[in-house]
Amino acid sequence: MKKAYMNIVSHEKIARNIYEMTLQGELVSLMNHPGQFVHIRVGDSLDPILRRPISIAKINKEEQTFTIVYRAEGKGTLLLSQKKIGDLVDVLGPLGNGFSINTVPTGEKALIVGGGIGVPPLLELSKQLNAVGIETIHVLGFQSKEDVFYEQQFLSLGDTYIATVDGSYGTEGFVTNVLNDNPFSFHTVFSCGPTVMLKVIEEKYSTNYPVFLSLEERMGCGIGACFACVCHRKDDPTGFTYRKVCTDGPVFPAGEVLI
Amino acid sequence: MKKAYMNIVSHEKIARNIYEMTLQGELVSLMNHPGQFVHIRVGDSLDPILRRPISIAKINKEEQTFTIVYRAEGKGTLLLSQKKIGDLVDVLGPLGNGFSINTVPTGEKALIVGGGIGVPPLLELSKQLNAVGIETIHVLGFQSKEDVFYEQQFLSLGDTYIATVDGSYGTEGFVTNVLNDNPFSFHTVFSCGPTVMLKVIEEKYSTNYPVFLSLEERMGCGIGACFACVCHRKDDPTGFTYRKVCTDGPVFPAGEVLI
Amino acid sequence: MNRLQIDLPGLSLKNPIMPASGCFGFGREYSRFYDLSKLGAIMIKATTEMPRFGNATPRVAETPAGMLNAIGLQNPGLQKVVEEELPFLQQYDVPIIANVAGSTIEDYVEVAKEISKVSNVHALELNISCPNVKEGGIAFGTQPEVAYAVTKAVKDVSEVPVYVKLSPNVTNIVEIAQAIERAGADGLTMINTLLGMRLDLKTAQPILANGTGGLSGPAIKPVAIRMVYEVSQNVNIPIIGMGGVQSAEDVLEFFYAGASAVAVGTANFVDPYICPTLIDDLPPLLDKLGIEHISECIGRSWKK
Amino acid sequence: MNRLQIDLPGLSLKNPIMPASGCFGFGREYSRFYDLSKLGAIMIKATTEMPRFGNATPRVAETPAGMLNAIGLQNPGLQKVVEEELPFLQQYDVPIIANVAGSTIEDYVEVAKEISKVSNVHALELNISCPNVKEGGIAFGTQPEVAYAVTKAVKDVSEVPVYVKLSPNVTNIVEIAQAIERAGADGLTMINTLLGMRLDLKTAQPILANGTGGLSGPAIKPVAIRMVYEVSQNVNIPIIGMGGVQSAEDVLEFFYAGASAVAVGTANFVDPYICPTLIDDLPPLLDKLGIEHISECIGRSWKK
Ligand SMILES: Cc1cc2nc3c(=O)[nH]c(=O)nc-3n(C[C@H](O)[C@H](O)[C@H](O)COP(=O)(O)OP(=O)(O)OC[C@H]3O[C@@H](n4cnc5c(N)ncnc54)[C@H](O)[C@@H]3O)c2cc1C
Ligand SMILES: Cc1cc2nc3c(=O)[nH]c(=O)nc-3n(C[C@H](O)[C@H](O)[C@H](O)COP(=O)(O)OP(=O)(O)OC[C@H]3O[C@@H](n4cnc5c(N)ncnc54)[C@H](O)[C@@H]3O)c2cc1C
Ligand SMILES: Cc1cc2nc3c(=O)[nH]c(=O)nc-3n(C[C@H](O)[C@H](O)[C@H](O)COP(=O)(O)O)c2cc1C
Ligand SMILES: Cc1cc2nc3c(=O)[nH]c(=O)nc-3n(C[C@H](O)[C@H](O)[C@H](O)COP(=O)(O)O)c2cc1C
Ligand code: FES
Ligand code: FES
Repeated sequence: MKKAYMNIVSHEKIARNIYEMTLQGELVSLMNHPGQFVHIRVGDSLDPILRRPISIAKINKEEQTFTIVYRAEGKGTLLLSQKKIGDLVDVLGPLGNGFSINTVPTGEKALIVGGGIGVPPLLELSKQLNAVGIETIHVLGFQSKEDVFYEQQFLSLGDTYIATVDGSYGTEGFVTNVLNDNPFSFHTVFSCGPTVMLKVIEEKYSTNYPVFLSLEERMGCGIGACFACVCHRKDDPTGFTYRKVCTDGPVFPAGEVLI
Repeated sequence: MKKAYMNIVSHEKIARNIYEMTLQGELVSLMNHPGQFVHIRVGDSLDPILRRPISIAKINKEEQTFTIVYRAEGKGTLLLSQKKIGDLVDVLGPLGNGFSINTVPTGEKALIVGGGIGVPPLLELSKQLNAVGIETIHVLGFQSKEDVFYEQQFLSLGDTYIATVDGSYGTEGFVTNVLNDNPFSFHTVFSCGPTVMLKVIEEKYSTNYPVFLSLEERMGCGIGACFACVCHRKDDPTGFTYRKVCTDGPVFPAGEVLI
Repeated sequence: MNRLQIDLPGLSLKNPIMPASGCFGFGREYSRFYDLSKLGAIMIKATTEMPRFGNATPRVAETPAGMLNAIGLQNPGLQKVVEEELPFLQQYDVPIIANVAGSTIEDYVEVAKEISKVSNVHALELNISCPNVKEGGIAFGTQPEVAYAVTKAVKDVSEVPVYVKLSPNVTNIVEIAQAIERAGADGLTMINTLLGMRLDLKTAQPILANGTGGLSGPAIKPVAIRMVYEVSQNVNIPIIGMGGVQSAEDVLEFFYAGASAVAVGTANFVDPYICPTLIDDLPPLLDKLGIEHISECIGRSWKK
Repeated sequence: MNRLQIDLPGLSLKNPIMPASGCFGFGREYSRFYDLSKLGAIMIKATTEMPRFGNATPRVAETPAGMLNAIGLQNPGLQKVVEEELPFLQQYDVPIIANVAGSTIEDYVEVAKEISKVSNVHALELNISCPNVKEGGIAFGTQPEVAYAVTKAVKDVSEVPVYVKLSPNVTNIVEIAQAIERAGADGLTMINTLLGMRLDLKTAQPILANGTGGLSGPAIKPVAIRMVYEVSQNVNIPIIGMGGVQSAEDVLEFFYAGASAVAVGTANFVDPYICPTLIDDLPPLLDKLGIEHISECIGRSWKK
């Protein structure tokens, strides 16, 4: 965990309002776990003032680069989208625990379910799983055809199913439509995406499979100091025990926290 | 008076912390009087929020360009100095009355006295005076050798004397040292620079010559609506009559306002 | 149907956007940029009985996402406003809200009585919240009893509905709003500026000649929204909201909080065209959000 | 001579920079970035008698040049703070200022009594200004008599000097500061956050689950400076200033206004290294301004 100015080596739009940015610098040597995130300052101005948490989508140790994929929607991400190759970006990271790939026994399969802007961290996860010989099945949900990204990259790692809400591409509906229609066999489930989706995944699989969910929460510090991002533990839903999404998470085993 | 995004066609450092920027756009067609200024937004962010008043230093109608010269010192001007050729700048102007070149009868001479960042508007003034056949004498004061700019441009228009406070270039001391040492003959005095300098000029010349002084005041709107930039009239120093620097000025005949 | 039309006591607003007092002079300057008839209304600069010069300069200073001002109610005085400024505005099809200030209750009464007779003045805005004058101003706006007294005295003489402008520099703004409502006010305008200060790094002295000044601009918007939200749920008179508005989204945020119209101050200095721009930006924004008429937004954050 | 050394009741500060309460947890996280012994002091997260979970999330929202928070005093409770957090901080050569909160005067007294016995706690900071809890908090900080009572009760039991943290959400902050001084407080810390709110454009609901939150960051600096300026001239106890500090220049502005030390809150989230950076930036800035010792800056805006 460090703070550094990193150099933009590539930056392009890869889907509707979706940008992929690759940054270079020594910080990459600290990045290991898929599902970890960085906390990014989009400019030097006081407006906006807070950093933006964005997941690490790819790590390339040799080239000392890592990649993020983000949706340019609000003030901060819109400003980020205006940055050019060669510009420096103030990055704090890597933060959070990330997915643990050791939970899947050799020879077993992993089911990877992503929704929208939750998809990016799953790419590095899938890569690392495949690198240790674990097969992956990918089910990815988007709003519409224009929003789909990384399909080819996932395809090169394993079977990949796309669902779009409006049916303009792949299966019509949600990732659950794909999951209900296909009798996949797997050992562990990994998921990242909108909270509603995570809830469904938890309900559907957590009794029979190990399930790991990556949560989102509005953050202040991103490093565990401000108590902005806490959630209740599932076994103490109204008590005062808690987990911090920024440091205890963003990845939790299903059943650990109340989502 | 209009608001427009104008294109930066050149931008360079011409002295210590002093930048010259040339902007292109239709707004230039409205610019006529030397001593007028523009109100510039240095960025789209809310920080800083206010515009910056900067004098017009050169007008080029043919190329639809105008030039400003500014000192990058505070938050806004430092941001402005980072802009690159091709960037757009939000310009409101031209504002203020400007110097009236008609006040000098044909065949007479004008004495032009500038201090530091008050020098730029005097260049366009001198050009316009010379264009109608009025000879100009220029006395320009700076802190030090590194701060001197536009000497050649003024030299090409008339006799030019430089004073530096530390004596590292030209006459040691203030513009008054030059003025006291040289028995210039002239009809009208034009001056722009620090308030202390303007006061001295007013005292020294206003009884015997027409004197025009360009004032500075912190501004809100720049267009006469907010009453931020008012000053007392000299003939009513504690009353409620007033002049607005942004619209009644920034140029005032000596004796009109209390400086 | 005009989906931006809002009707308030004394004011038939073709849209709910108006420049805030003190940030638009008496309209002359902005009339060179656009047709003032486009505006919902105009809140003119504070008017006092006698002309005032205001405070020494510097009168403005910049702060993060905001600015401080200490103009000190400079204005040409009641007579000149009535004889020169208001007649100029007659040529526009726009209701005027006259901002009334003074050092004593009698001052307020005097100005209110006369200015409310002018035909294009459709409402008064009692400025009992100016932080930049030694006497009167904010002193009237921080104690419920005093706010009650001045409101009542003005209501008695005014020929048009009376709105009272609240100061945010108080512990309990609801209490003051309710006192003003009890005194018979027809509406509230809020918020005036927060008292603030900046010191110069080199001299250590205040940048404003007056020492302190009023903080305005986006920096204060969260405070304004909170106050409109609190007050609107506790009074039955309409609120014209303000404080940091600079986009159509901000306008809706004030409506959601409980405002029925919005005034724009500091943003006029950033962009002289801001008011017409907001007016033009509102209908597409309503479309995007599926809102038919802007009045549906009033108090939406707390209405069931 | 250490030109940044400042001595205050209970506190020998090697420099006047300390993280503000609630923005630094109990130091563990930031200890991974730098050696906490560099700091002048540490104001730890508010501690209550019993553990608290705080408010529902979202607990933070962004605003122009600032942020809103409604954490709601989440903390592990007195016992855990005394047994686990404070011992962790023992390894650093840095005085701890313990931020004390509660719902009743008895709560404050209980926490103060116990926590003030811990050896590295050199002072208490009474948080009577938290805007984000239903009971206690700000209610204690907005009425002079109540502020007096809680201060006095705590002073009676505390083994270390007591600083009281003022709320800016008041009409007359000087009156409250003076009541607290009369009650025997050793110092003041100011300001806590301004009450604010943000509403979501689509849902019209507050972004914070708690509805309102506390506004912090550069946006509030002008208000903080004004209040430190007013209070410092009317009390004889030292002030630790805060509100939007993010540069060495800001530190001096607080000193000029009348503060004797400065706390840094929100800026820690922007840059985790901000406190050591400010400490390093101060000496060159003093050089540039020709100031020998930072204590010369205290109250320079108003001292003759
Ligand atoms: C651990 C984690 C990983 C994430 N990874 C990605 C990613 O890889 N790609 C991506 O596009 N998005 C990701 N997000 C969401 C991303 O942080 C928000 O979309 C982004 O902060 C919105 O900023 P803005 O400037 O567009 O919006 P604004 O509206 O300007 O944001 C205002 C404030 O709210 C916060 N905020 C708004 N939406 C969210 C949100 N959904 N989650 C957390 N904070 C929010 C912002 O950080 C900021 O503080 C992640 C969030 C978390 C918590
Ligand atoms: C009519 C007029 C013409 C000017 N022409 C020039 C010029 O040609 N070149 C040039 O370099 N400067 C000129 N100035 C001064 C210039 O406006 C200030 O130097 C500039 O605004 C400082 O901004 P900043 O971002 O560097 O400082 P900051 O400290 O960030 O400024 C903070 C605020 O104070 C205001 N301010 C600070 N200093 C001054 C000042 N001296 N006068 C007015 N407002 C100030 C800023 O506009 C801003 O609102 C002129 C000023 C006026 C009034
Ligand atoms: C330069 C300036 C002058 C002002 N003068 C007045 C005034 O005369 N009367 C008044 O009631 N409010 C006055 N105000 C306050 C504004 O009307 C408004 O309440 C405040 O600025 C908040 O809105 P904003 O953030 O959009 O500027 C003034 C504000 C500014 C910035
Ligand atoms: C996330 C957050 C949590 C806070 N928690 C506390 C707290 O527990 N106790 C307290 O006295 N102040 C608390 N504060 C207020 C700060 O200590 C400080 O007074 C305020 O934020 C102003 O300083 P700043 O602008 O530098 O942040 C908190 C502020 C923030 C932003
Ligand atoms: S974001 Fe601060 S504790 Fe998680
Ligand atoms: S700057 Fe607004 S009146 Fe001159």
